[in-house]
Amino acid sequence: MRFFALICPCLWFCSVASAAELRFGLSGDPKTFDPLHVLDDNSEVVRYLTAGVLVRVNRVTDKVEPELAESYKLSPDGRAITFKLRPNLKFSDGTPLNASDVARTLNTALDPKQASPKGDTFRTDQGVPVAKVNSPLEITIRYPAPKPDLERLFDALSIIPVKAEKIPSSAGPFFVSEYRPGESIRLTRNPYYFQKPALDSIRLDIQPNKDIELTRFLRGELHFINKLDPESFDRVAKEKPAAARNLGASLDSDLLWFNQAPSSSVPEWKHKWFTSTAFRHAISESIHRDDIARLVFRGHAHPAAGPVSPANKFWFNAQLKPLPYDAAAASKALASEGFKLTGGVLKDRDGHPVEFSLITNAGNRPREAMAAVIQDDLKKIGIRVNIVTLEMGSLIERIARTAQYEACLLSFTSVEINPTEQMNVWLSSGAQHAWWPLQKTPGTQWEARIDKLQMSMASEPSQALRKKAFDEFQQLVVEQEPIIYLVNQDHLSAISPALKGTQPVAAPPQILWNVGQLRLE
Amino acid sequence: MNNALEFRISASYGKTEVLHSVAGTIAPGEIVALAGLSGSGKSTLALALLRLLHYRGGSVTGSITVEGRELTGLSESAMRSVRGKLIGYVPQSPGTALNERLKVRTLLEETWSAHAEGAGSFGALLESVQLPGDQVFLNKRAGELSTGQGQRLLIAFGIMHKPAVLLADEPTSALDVITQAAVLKLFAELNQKNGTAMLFISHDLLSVASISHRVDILHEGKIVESGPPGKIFSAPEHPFTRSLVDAMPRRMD
Amino acid sequence: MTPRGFARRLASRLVSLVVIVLLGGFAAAALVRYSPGFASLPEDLDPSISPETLRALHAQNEDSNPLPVFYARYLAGTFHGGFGVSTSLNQPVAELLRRRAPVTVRLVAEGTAGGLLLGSLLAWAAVWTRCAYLQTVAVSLTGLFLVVPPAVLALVFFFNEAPLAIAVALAVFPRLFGTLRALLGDLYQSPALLAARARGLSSATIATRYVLGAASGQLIAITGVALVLAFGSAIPIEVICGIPGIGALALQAAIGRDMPLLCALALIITFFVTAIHTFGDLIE
Amino acid sequence: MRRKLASAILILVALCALFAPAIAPFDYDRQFRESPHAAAGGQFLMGTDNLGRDRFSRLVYATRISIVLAPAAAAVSVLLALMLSRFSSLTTLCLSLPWIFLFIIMRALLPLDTGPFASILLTFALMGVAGWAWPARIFNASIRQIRQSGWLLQARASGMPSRRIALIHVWPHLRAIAVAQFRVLVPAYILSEASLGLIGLGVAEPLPSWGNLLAELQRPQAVSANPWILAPLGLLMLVMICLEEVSA
Repeated sequence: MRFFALICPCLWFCSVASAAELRFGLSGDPKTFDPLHVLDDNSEVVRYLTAGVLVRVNRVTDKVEPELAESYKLSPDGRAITFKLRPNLKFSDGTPLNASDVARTLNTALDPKQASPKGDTFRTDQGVPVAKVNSPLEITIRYPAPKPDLERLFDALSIIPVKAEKIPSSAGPFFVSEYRPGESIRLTRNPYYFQKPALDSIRLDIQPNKDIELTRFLRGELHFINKLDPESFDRVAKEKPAAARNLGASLDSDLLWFNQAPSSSVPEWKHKWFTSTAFRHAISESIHRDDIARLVFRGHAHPAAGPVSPANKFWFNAQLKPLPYDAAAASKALASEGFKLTGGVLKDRDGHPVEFSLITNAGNRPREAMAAVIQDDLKKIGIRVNIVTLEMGSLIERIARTAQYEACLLSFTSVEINPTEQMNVWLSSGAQHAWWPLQKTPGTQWEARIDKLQMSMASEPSQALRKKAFDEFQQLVVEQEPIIYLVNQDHLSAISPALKGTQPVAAPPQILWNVGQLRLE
Repeated sequence: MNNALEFRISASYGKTEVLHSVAGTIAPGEIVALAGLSGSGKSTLALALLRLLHYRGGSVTGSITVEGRELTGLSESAMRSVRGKLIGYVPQSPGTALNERLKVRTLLEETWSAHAEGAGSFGALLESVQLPGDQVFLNKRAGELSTGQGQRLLIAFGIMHKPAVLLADEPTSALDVITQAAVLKLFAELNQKNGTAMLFISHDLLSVASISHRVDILHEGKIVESGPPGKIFSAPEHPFTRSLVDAMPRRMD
Repeated sequence: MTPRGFARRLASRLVSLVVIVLLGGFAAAALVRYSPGFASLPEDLDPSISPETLRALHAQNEDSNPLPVFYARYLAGTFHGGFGVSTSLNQPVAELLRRRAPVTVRLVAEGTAGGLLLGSLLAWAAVWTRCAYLQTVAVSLTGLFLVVPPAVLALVFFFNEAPLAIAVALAVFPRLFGTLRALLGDLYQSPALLAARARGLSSATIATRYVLGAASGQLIAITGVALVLAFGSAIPIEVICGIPGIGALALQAAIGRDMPLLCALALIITFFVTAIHTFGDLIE
Repeated sequence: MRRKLASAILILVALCALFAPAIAPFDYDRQFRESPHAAAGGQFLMGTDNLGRDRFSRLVYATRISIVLAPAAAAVSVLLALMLSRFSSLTTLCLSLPWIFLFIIMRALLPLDTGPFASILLTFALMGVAGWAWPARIFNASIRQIRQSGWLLQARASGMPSRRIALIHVWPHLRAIAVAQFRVLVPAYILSEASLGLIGLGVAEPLPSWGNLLAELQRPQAVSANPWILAPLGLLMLVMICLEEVSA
């Protein structure tokens, strides 16, 4: 039978499985195996599993734990860190690893020609760090100015070998032993790693379709699914209750903002509404966040209180509460601003009917549903919303380059707990400054204040003072609402009971962070 | 007075010339038979005279005049008003030349409105080609006609607008002997009644000779001999004409 | 036709084939180049990346040359073996295509063959047998598969572990059925066929000589369209079932505005479609 | 008899579409937020969707949009194909272009405040214009055969204008194929509209269309939870079969 050979190739190898092989799905091919150039999520998963890093942040205790470095010491002035490496470290191809490899890795990351996103996390306004190899097992990295949370940066810096191959050898617990593009990636235990993980190997099946991934999980062919949509989660909860794991609020936020940049596509009168705090607040108040959480996410989401998810326990400003739905108050506030409701249509002082277009990315069903809820909510106070779903490339061009849009519904994904990660969004001059990218100077006092608070976050050595600044910043964002925060989705996972040793957290890489402790039964 | 048709043309398909400066003259009211073997370029000549040869992938050079009017060099739309109006055409086989999906009525009306305004009346025309003019016949589809009926219909199309000259390309080859004779007789009558000049193209020398005033012999793309039928039969000059005449069936007497 | 005439026609056809293929590639390149989002990267929204790095990434990804220059260089590169390096997948295009082509070629070929076979069988049943029952079955089956999205078909087949080529065939055949039936219906009434029957020829001879022979031009045209249709339905099927083929690659390339990959795909697809067309012309 | 039944069904569907506001119990965008994912029966004939919108009402309104626009677009394509099919190289070229980018460009040229209805109108218009190459490729071969025919020559010899020739003589020979192409394009466009939604050119919220109702079928779980999700598929199939019966 010739036809039978065509049964999906991904089913061929399902039958072959070794005893301690962890299997899970990846939504697509990693774009790169070079740890310093990782940008997409799929590459990041492979990078994390193969990463030989000096220290690792324990995602549960939030403590920095030794890995390739058996110890580290911060200098009293907060500018330098000295690592002491374990003896006899080797890459997966057997070549030895010492302090000069660490220095080379850091210098490569910082090389402007490399355009390494990892390098960006090490750069500061005051300059770049300098690595000094003290001995084959000791290295000191020194900044020109104090750098907060310096030791944590090294959690993401995989030490790279001299030979730059397409699939480089690894210094971490696993290395890429087989790559079948479009099909699978096999990671095998690194025999030279200083610790022996319980897993012999890991197979990542490239599986773009979420429904098929779920079916394979339910059949027992995959050990976990890192992120499930609410509908699939409910199905797992029904069919395999022990496997359904709600990891609580994620670090991500769903949000919307108005375009405040001068743009040919926003008429002058609309620009006036969008720059008015009262208008933005009224919109925010008339969106029924509870309904979004309940209908769109089947209850697996919570109204957002501000720019930081409550999952980020340390940095979240606990004083902030989600804005309750109050259409009547919103209408009243709009009326006092000169808006008039006539015949079900809200009009501004000059008689322009209040309507705007809301762009979002196409193909994301929850987001489209969210847009429909917002549309319906705003209709109740007389505002017409025109929903336009755009394909990702066009959407990015509009919000990041041409400013040809009025309002945008999107989500921010946080990879790290540390809030300075989002600095480029909040700084007026930031490239990702959502409501007005690359704004020359802050337009208002509160924007100037946000800039100042952000800058102090980046350089203030005292954590208490940073927290204080950050709390004030959150308060300011909630008051001014340049970005209207809607909900924080729960992170929903499915973990097979056969997979032991998991300590999943809501922050990436949720289930995999302690891959060394994972084992199969 | 001008001749009904005068031509001197060469025709070729690609680089192969199939008609070599073939010339002919047909006086008003004259019937000329053009005889030759299959493949000697007879049908090509008919299409070339109508300037339709490019639809079959050929090209024509030379001159064609109808009643003193030069046709070569006319635009396609000007040619359209010539075809069917100045030059009538009766094609070879009704099996392929009639669009089998259309009704007789439609075909008649369309042929009529190509050169005339208003609704045509076809009773007399159909009668002249000995076809019934009743509704039953008009509502028939072309595919349902017998070959003889089809051929008569094609003749009706050819003479509908009383052209100066009628080109008939093997008009009887698809017919049985009795119908053949009837159709030939019809041509002769039409010639006498309307004074239409005719160019008969046929491989069947004997049948067309009976009604024509003159016979031209076409051989390998050239006219090799021309003369009244009597002379051609009794004293053929060209070797090809001789072989053609010799090959004709004789009456058993 | 003389052999020389045929050779001349072949040569002119081949020249026009090359011209069309080159034009197809250029048109594709132009469409990609001038569509919005060409100059944007997903990283534009990533706040953790510094403006300098972002600029460097853009410089890596964009070919700032004017379109004709880009295309000319691209073609020159093509003659030296490679189709360039895919910007979205970071791999040589030639290697990507080589690795992924077999799955899709097979899926599309089997799907097209199956679709043509199924379509012809049903069309034959509807026309030839004159059996009302069979006609109703044929029409209902076509109606059903005409309206089911290929993606849904793919899912059903995937979950039941059935061959996906059949899903492609099922997506293709209803789109051919009507045309095939019209074609067969025409032939059924043709005098030549009637004459052939009258001469007492066997049905096999009639089917091969008179049906296939008389309709070969149209059949090749239909096959050409069927191939394009099969490729069209292979895209969602591959994407949904996670088959690493050309179809999934094409979608990825489109989303990622991957100019070298898209140009290569346009060149290849235009080549196949034109080649079939040319072949159909030549054998007529 | 069968033909009459088919016409009756088509007329019924058309009437449903025409009088959608009278037939649909609710507005298509009314969100019953207290009853999302409601089962069929009771207040909601076919249940509700995730936002508590009545599926039956949405289907009725979707019919209104799709049943008019898709055939219109298909007719445009077939007409264009008839006119352009003689340019066989152009046809081939158009068959193999990545059309999706043309649509992306069109979307970029379209203002963002284009209403949902105008947007879907444009989408179908574009599909109609862009979709000519498929039928043209099929016509191409037949037309070439017709060009060789004796009757065409005869018609030309009798001096008929070419437009009349095309209309009176050629069309009857192409009709069957044209109708077949038309019938294929109608559902193809209805389905494509859903995929064009992915580049922002489909129907926008809250307007329903057959395309986006059919796209729901891609979630097998949803179908098993409420089989009425299959209703649009059934209805579309019925319409297609009736169309076939009527135009045969």
